[in-house]
Formats: sequence, C-alpha cells, structure tokens
Amino acid sequence: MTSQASRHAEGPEGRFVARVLVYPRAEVLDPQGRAIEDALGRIGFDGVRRIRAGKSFEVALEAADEEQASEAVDRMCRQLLANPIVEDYTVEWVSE
Amino acid sequence: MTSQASRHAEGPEGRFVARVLVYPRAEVLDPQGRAIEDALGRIGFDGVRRIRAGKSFEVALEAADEEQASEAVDRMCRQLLANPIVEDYTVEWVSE
Amino acid sequence: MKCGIVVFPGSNCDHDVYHVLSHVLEQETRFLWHQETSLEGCELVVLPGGFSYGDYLRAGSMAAHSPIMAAVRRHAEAGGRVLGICNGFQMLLETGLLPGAMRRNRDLRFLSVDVHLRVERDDLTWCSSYRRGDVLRMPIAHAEGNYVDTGEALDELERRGQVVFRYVDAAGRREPAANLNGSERAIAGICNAGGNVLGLMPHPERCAEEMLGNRDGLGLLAGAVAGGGRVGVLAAAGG
Amino acid sequence: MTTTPSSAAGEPVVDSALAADHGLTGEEFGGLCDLLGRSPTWTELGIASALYSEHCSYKSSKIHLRRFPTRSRRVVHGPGENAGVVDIGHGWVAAFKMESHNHPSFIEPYQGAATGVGGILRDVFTMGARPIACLDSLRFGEIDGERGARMRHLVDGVVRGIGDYGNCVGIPTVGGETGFHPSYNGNILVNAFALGVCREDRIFTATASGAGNPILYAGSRTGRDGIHGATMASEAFDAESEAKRPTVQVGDPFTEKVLLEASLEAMRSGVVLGVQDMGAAGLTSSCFEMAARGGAGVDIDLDLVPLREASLTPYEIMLSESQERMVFVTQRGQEEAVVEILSRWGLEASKIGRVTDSGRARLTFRGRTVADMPVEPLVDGAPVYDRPAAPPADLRERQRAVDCEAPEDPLRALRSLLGTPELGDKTWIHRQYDSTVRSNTIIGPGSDAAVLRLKGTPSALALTSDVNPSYCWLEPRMGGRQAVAEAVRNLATVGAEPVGMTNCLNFGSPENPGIAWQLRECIEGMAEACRAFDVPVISGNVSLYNETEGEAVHPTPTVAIVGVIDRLRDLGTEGDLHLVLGCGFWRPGDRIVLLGSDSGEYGGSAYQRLLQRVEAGRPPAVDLEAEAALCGLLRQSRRAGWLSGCHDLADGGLLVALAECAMARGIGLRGAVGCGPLALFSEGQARAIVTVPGSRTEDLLAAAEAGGVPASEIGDVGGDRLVLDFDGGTVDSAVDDLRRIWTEALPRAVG
Ligand SMILES: Nc1ncnc2c1ncn2[C@@H]1O[C@H](COP(=O)(O)OP(=O)(O)O)[C@@H](O)[C@H]1O
Ligand SMILES: [Mg+2]
Repeated sequence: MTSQASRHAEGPEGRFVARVLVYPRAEVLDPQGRAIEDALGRIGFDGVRRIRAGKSFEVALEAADEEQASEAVDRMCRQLLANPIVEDYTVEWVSE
Repeated sequence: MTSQASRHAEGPEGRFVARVLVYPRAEVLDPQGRAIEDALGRIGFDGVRRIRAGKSFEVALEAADEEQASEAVDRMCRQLLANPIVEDYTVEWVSE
Repeated sequence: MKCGIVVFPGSNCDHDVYHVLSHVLEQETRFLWHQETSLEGCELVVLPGGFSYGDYLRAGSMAAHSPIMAAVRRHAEAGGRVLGICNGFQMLLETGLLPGAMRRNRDLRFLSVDVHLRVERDDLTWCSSYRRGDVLRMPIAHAEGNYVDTGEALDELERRGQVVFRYVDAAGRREPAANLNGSERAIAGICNAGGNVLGLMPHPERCAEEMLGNRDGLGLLAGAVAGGGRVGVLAAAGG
Repeated sequence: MTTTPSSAAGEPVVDSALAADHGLTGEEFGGLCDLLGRSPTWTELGIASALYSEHCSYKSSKIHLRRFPTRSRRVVHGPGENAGVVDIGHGWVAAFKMESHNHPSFIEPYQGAATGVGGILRDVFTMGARPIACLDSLRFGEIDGERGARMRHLVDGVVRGIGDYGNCVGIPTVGGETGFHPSYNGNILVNAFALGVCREDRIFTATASGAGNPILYAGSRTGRDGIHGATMASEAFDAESEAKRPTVQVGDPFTEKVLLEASLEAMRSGVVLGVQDMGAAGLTSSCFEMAARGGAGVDIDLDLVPLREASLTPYEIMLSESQERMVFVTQRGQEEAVVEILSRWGLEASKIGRVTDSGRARLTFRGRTVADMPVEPLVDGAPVYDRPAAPPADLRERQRAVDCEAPEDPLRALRSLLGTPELGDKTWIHRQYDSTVRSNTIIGPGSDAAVLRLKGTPSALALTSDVNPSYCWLEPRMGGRQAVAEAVRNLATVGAEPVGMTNCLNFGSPENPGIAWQLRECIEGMAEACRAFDVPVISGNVSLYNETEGEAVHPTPTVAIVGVIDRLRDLGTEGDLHLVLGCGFWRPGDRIVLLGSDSGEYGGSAYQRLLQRVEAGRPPAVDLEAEAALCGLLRQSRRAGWLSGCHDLADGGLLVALAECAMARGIGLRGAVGCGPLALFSEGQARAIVTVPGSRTEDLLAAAEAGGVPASEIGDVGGDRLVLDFDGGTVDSAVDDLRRIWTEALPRAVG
C-alpha cells in the first residue's frame, strides 16, 4: 500500500489532481486479468506475458496544501476506492 | 485516443510493461464516477471536485523492440481493451 | 425454420431459448459451439443471454472475437436473421453488427425485474405478432444494459426507425422511472438498417409460456421463426 | 515411496505448542502422534488440524446430529455426501444442501458471500445434479445510524456478492430470508442453499476406488488464498482475526460456470468414477474424504498440482482454499477423455496422483515424502466431543413473563412494523438476484415458498428457508420446532409435500455450556418436528464459534425444506398459477378465511421486539399436531383447486399478513375479527389465511372441520383500502399508503 507522491501538481487555488490505481493484491486471484490474457491469446496476441486488471480513478480536489491533499486522497483510498483486504493502491499526482 | 509513449521500459529480453488507462469519454455520463463523488460527499470529504472512474491494465509483453511493443498495445486497446464509442484510452510505459 | 443457438463459455440462457424454439414453437433447433466456423445452414441464429467469458472487461467484448462470430457476421450481411438477447445484444454491439454500446446500469446494480416495453415497429418479421404501440411485460436481468451512443448516432437510429422496443410504464408512457437502467432514449431493443439483426436486453424466452404467468415474449420468438426463407425483414409491409 | 516423511529445512519444528497454535488440544496432538507412530511433519500437522477442525470433523455437534431422522422412502443419499439426494418422482432426484460462509463474509462481504455460493453450487454438481435454484438466508446486526455504517457496508457487499456469483453462473436465486438483530453486530450469518436435479440413474458420489486409477485435478490453479479457512471458521473472532485477512478467497464465477458444464459432461461420458470438489480445507479434505469413502488410499505428487505461484510449499498446497477446483477419479487409461472435455471448456486438467489400496495418503514433493498418513482414522476417527451442556445462567431472566401492552392505535403499530428493515419489503435485495434464469420460476422471491416447474414432468418443486432466532434464544427447543414447522407450513401454502430438509446450525462457541445446551435443544426441537412431519434431514452444515469477544449470536438453526407438488395443473383451477400460488390478493370478491387458532404468547414476537423493545418470555407454542392438521388441510385444498391464494401467519402476525396480501397488488379487503388489538400482532403458530371464491367456501369449511382445523370467514377481497374491524375498533388505511412505507423501509435503511 505505497502512496508514492511522485509529483504534486498544484492547479489554481489549491486544486490538485490525483490518479489512484487500484489492483488486486499480488497473491489474490485476478480473474479479470486472466480472462483478458486468454482473450488476447485467442485473438492472436502471443507476446502477452501477463495482464493485471485494475481500476483507475482521477480525483480532482481542493486542499490547502500538498500535504492535506495527499492525506485526503489516502483516506479516500482506504475508506472507499480500494478494498485493502484484496486490493493494493498507489497514488500519483498529475497536472491537470 | 492519445497513445503517449512517454518512456519505454525495456526489461530483459525485450520485455515491456505498458499501463493502459481507459476512461469514459468526456461527453459520456460516468455513473460510477458520479456515485463515488456522492459517496465521498456523504462520508464527509468536501474538497472533492470531480472523480472520473476508469479501468487500468498493466500489460507485460515481449516484443522485438519498442515500436513493435507500442504497436501491439495500441492494437489491443482498439480491438479489446477499450470500446471507442464510450471510452478513451491512454498508454504509458512503466519500468518493471 | 432451422435455428441455431450459439453457446459461448458462460452462456446461461442457451437452454431456455432452446426450450422455447424447440419445444414450444417446435422448430428444428440446435446448439452451435462458439469455436465452430459454420452455421450449419441455420436460418435463425440466436446469441443467447448469460455471462460469456464472465462478462469481464465489458459484457460481450470477448465473445465478439469468437471464431463463430465471423460466420454470424457473414450471415447477417447476407440478410440472415440474427437475434441477440441480453448478453447476445451486448455482443452484437461489441461486434458492430448493431450500433452503440452498453454502460453499467444507472444505479450500478444488477437489475432483475419485470419491465414494460413498447413495440415501436410492427413492419418487421420479428414483431409480426405485435402491433405498434403494444405494451409488453418482460423480465430483465442484467448489470450492463444502459444503452448509449453519440447524439448524432442516436438521431440517426431514430430517423431510420431502428428502435424496436422502448422501456415504458404499464400504460405505455415514456417515464424516467420506467427506464430503470438509464438507457438513452429509453432504448431496450434495436435492429440494424436491414431489419434482419435484432438485439434486446429483456428476455422473451423467460415469458413464453402460460405456466410461467406471462406469454408476452412468445410473439417475438414466433416472429423470429415466422415467414420462412432467409429474409429477416417482413416482406415489404410498405414501411 | 517408503521413506519416512520428514519436515524440510526451513519448516517449523512440530511440537505441542505449534499444534496448539493449529487449534489441536494436547490430547488431540498426542492421539495424532500415536496414530502416526512418530511426530507429524509440518505438512501433516496442517492436514490433521484441518481435518480435526470443527468445520470438517463436526466434533462438537456430531453427537447431537445423530438425533435427526435421516431416512424415508424417498431418501437416496442422506448426510455424508456432498449433498443429500431425494427422489422427487418421474425418474428424477433432487440434490441439495445448505452451507454457511459467515466468517469470510464478515471479513470481506463481497468475496465471502460470493465464494459461499460457489462452494454450495459445487457441492451440488459434484453429485452429478444440475443446479437449478439457490436460496440465501442472511442475518445482519443493526444497520441504523452511525453505528450501522459498517453493517450497511456488509449488507451491500453480501448482497452484491451473492448476486454477482449466482447471476453469472446462471442459477436463479428464488428466495431466502433476511433478518436484523443486534446479536449479529459482531458476526453476520450468510447461509447459502443450492438445489440441483438429475435423472435418478445419473447420481454420482465422491468416491476414490480401484487401485491404480488416476486422480485428475481440474479448474483454477492453487494459490495462497484461504489457507486455514476451515480452521478460521472454527474459531471465535477477536482482534487478531483482522490479521488473518489475507486468507480471504476470491471467487471466479466464470470458471465455476465452465467447471459446472465440463464436470456434468465428464460425468455423462461414463469414464468418471468419482468426483469431489475442493471446499473447506481444499485438497486435504477432497483427497482424504474421497479415499475414506472408497476405503482406499491415495498417492499424490504435489509437484503436479497446478500452482498460481511457484513458491507454494506442500503445507500451503494442501491447505489452500482457492476456489473453483475439482478432483476426478477416472477409469485407468481413460483419463484423456476427461482431459479432452475439460480443455474444450478451456479448463486445465492434470493428473496429480492415483488411487492405491494402502489406506494411506502419501504425498510427495520434490522427491521427498512430505506426508504419509492413514486415511480412515483421520477422517472417521476424528475426535468427537460430548461437551458439557447446561441452560444458560440467564435463561430464567430471558423467560420471565412480561406484559405485552396492547397498542393504542393498531394502525400506527402496523405502520411502524412495516417500516422496519425486518418486516419491510425485501425487493431491494432480491432484485439484485436473477430469479428467472433457466425459465422454471413460477414463484420467485417475495412469497412464502418459491415454486419451480420441472420441465418434462407434470410436477413442481417448492422450497423455502426459515428460522426465528429470537424464539430460539428464548426457548431453543421450541425455536427448533418452529423453524421446521414454519418451513413445512410455507410449503403447504403452495400445496407442496415436504420431501427433505437441510439445515445450517449457526451458534456461538460449543465450549460454553450454555451454547452447547442451546445447540442440543434446538436440534432436539427440530428433530421432533421432523419426525412429526415425516421430513428426513438429508444434509446440513454446522457453523460454531459465531461470537466476538464473548458475545454469541442468537442461536440460528436455519432450516431449508424442499417440497414436491405432484400435479401442478390441479392447483390452477382458480386462475393463473403464478397468481394462485403467489401470496397476495388478486381477485376482488374472493372470501378470506382464517385457519388455525391463536395460542397467545408474545415472547420474541416482532411486536414485542420492535415496538416494545423487549425480548423476553415464552415464544409461541408449536403444537405439532395442529401444524400437521393445518398443513394437511392446505395441501388438500390446493390439490382440490379450491384456493385462489394462501399466506401463512408468521413475523408480525395476522394484521401484517393481511397487509402483505393487500400490498402485493394494491388490492384491499374489508373484514372483521373477534379479537382485541394486541392479538392482531400475535404470532401464534399453525395459522394461515386463504382466499377462495364464494362457491368454494362451503367445501373449505367442511374440510377444515373434518380435519380439526379452526376456520373462520373474516372478510372479502376488494377495494383499495385495508379495513378490518376488531374487538374495540377498526383499522382502516389506504393500501398504497402502507405499501409506500413497506417498500421504502429497506432502501432507506441501507442508505
Ligand atoms: N436474502 C433474500 N434473498 C432472496 N429472497 C429473500 C431474501 N430475504 C427475503 N426474501 C424473500 O422475501 C420474502 C419474505 O421473506 P420472509 O418474511 O422470510 O418469508 P416467510 O416469513 O414467509 O418465510 C420471501 O419470499 C423471501 O424469499
Ligand atoms: Mg411465510
């Protein structure tokens, strides 16, 4: 559950945009990823080694500063966007 | 449908890892994003301006070179991973 | 009429359609495996409901690439009849045999309820048992039935009269509350320009016998096998 | 393979402390060492702890379960198989079972509930039966206000999980029940039931036989998920359970669906001898149980087990509870036919070992013997405990007589009750379940019993699940009886004859004498009722240790009973089958007749609990003779085609039942009863309301009299108001008004 704040993009008036990526935890079955792998194989993509299928959220929020924004997004992830029992999440900051 | 190949990460033996992000197109209603906005509001996050909810895939593949890898991932997106009527996709390259 | 029902891994309404076509309507009916490349002379091809490939990614997206779909496409392009029910409708969208796409239902939940449909066209063989304006009751059971397309595409669809069924209330009125999955223009079922390919979200095969308390769907399946020959459009009913 | 098994470098040293960590008592560990003639290896310890867990061995409940009658002329397979099997006529049999997935669902509601459905479906199709229906019985804690936030999340996740799994596999969920009570705040209950049918000569059992025959592994690969699920289900919750989170299994309903189709096809092929799914304790229980049934042994090469991660240890491979996996034993030399079928469905299959006549399970891994254990003594010789049982210290206090005040305004009381999640409409839940796929559903969720036609026969099956935990908590024996009686009664409302029962016994820790007593008493009550109604118990499941920090759930012995309607057509002479068999008024002018008489206890009633906010006294008495008479009368009237509708009286009593009938289609009634306002809410048992056309009342009343069932005409169906005169006043309300309160109750509560 790494929250790597690589680059905080601060828009006008303390507006931040985070990108949250949520994937099944490594040891947890990812049936969707498997199904897509198989399907790509059937269509003839044979170089594919592995697919992980996850979710991605773009969160635009206002906050006083980077730290607050970061803290808020982290809480959102834990409370709503990701299910820590079966999923890992990462947060990145993007410019608008 | 931008395919911005920002950085090609080449693993051993021509192994590449792409990150594909698929979001509902701007003009298409994003019911899931809206639902998350509402839910975040209900649990007291008030700085949130907007959420876009999409999918994210990590595609590990083998290819002769960057160009082939890039071309293959682009085809995957068009043929399977995204539905152009309702979705846009972007491709990024990540190091393993 | 010789009918074929395509079985994909994850199809789960295949036997239900088979039951109605074969036992209720007494048609020569067979299953077609998704890996086959020929339709074995079937005049009506049904893509049944279910969760082909688990509906992972997007409903119908993976089935659209099955080997048999090339044959289905040729059949459709030659004017042959293709009926897609629920997951089958989603496949028709994913293959491009019908225009548009599906999103998750408006409230993001699976919906298993009876809905009312208004018949918008009666000049198609499919609807030969109904009259325009008829209100039918049919079950829906899906999580991704929220039909969408671009504004222009929808206008085009309407202009060409390709909307065959719409969600309405019991009195036949278009009310937002009756459009449970949130489909654009309350679209429940559409056909292609030629009228020989039909897709709809509700399940006519689940309401085709008196014993189940509802026979409103029988007409559609009867229409699907009506007329004989390879023509899917009702012999030029002047409309 | 004669080397003595040993633990490998890096594996923990097995001693009694480590055994204790695995939930084995000193005595159990000693017995294990004696049995092996040495100290077990790490892998063997894992295996033994799983087989000795409450979940697999039934060590605390076995002694009580023997009380159940398990035989009848219809029973084909009783308890002991993956699912019980009964003859349902016309050459068909039904296989069914119920199972709990309580602990996993509390930890991760979506996956917990989903994999619960997956597991019970596999239990059914391993018997060769095609699943055709599911039920789900759910118990949640308080969902109101701030404190209910976590519970609302659980409700949402459980319902989605059940729906997504069953919907994808394509098995309709046709009924169930949902209850809310603070005793489930720390432990919710998720009990899933599945029913399958097959031709009588096509039934399979999970048996490994014939030395040399190959053992095939099929389905998903083995991962690290769910290791020790069976042990976890055998422990009470505490703060440490949080740390056990990674043991949650993730289900893949798509793989289940193809596994189902491929398995049934393989079983039809004629080369399969035995089939077993990998449920709790995964490969361990499947190998040991299959071998035990066949009186055989097995040699398994763990290097051949398909893995998701190469780093799995033998211990983990044997205990993984990865989902959607099966084991097949085939005729020697014919395994290719099965592999071919599986691969056509896109499934991996590999030969992992063979049947032996050694009576032992020998497991090798990377050239080393990692376990060599006798099968039979571990499976059938698992410890059996007769745990001390005594009435709980507070039983007197629970059963103290309390005065139940009559409502000043019965209509207000009715409205309050209909507005609770307990009595409110459950459509919000079951509309997330596909209830009509397979096109057999005549009556789905929302009635007393679901009814499914059996294609190709003139008959139908009816099914229902019931239990009233408050009754069981106040007086376990009566509660046990009542659960069975209510289920039988629900079946009788649609004219079905009960043919078999399954159950799921959800209790707290059996090491607490009060709870051991509740368990024994509930079972005794259930068994009494089973005997009275001649209903055999053909399968079931026990879930103990449903408690958190000493707070146990109310005793919840969930009962599911399946019934047969021999000639469906006979029931429909008064209208369309779905109208006549569903509960709800539909034809103005029909007479309403109340059958049965009130016994007058209020303990545990909805009125007492939800409006008076107490839970004390005696629950309604269950007079098994009166129940049998009522059910006999209902079946007779159904067969004769007299009834246009029927609904039994249960939670909430007479007024709630009448309101339910009215709300179903917005058609009211005008009637009168001779009781006071309180009795409108009595839950006196052995009662039902039926509707009949005027021309049939004579027949019905005469039959009631002959059968010794009290009967009184209480009014007529019609109008859009519910109007009921009682002794001292009148209840008068627009049906629409009640309906609005009732339908909004649950959606509002779950937010
Ligand atoms: N979790 C559930 N899943 C499916 N159906 C449910 C569920 N909970 C309640 N129902 C349906 O709601 C109706 C009312 O339930 P209940 O009050 O328990 O009925 P009864 O008292 O007749 O046993 C039943 O038809 C039941 O099948
Ligand atoms: Mg009932």
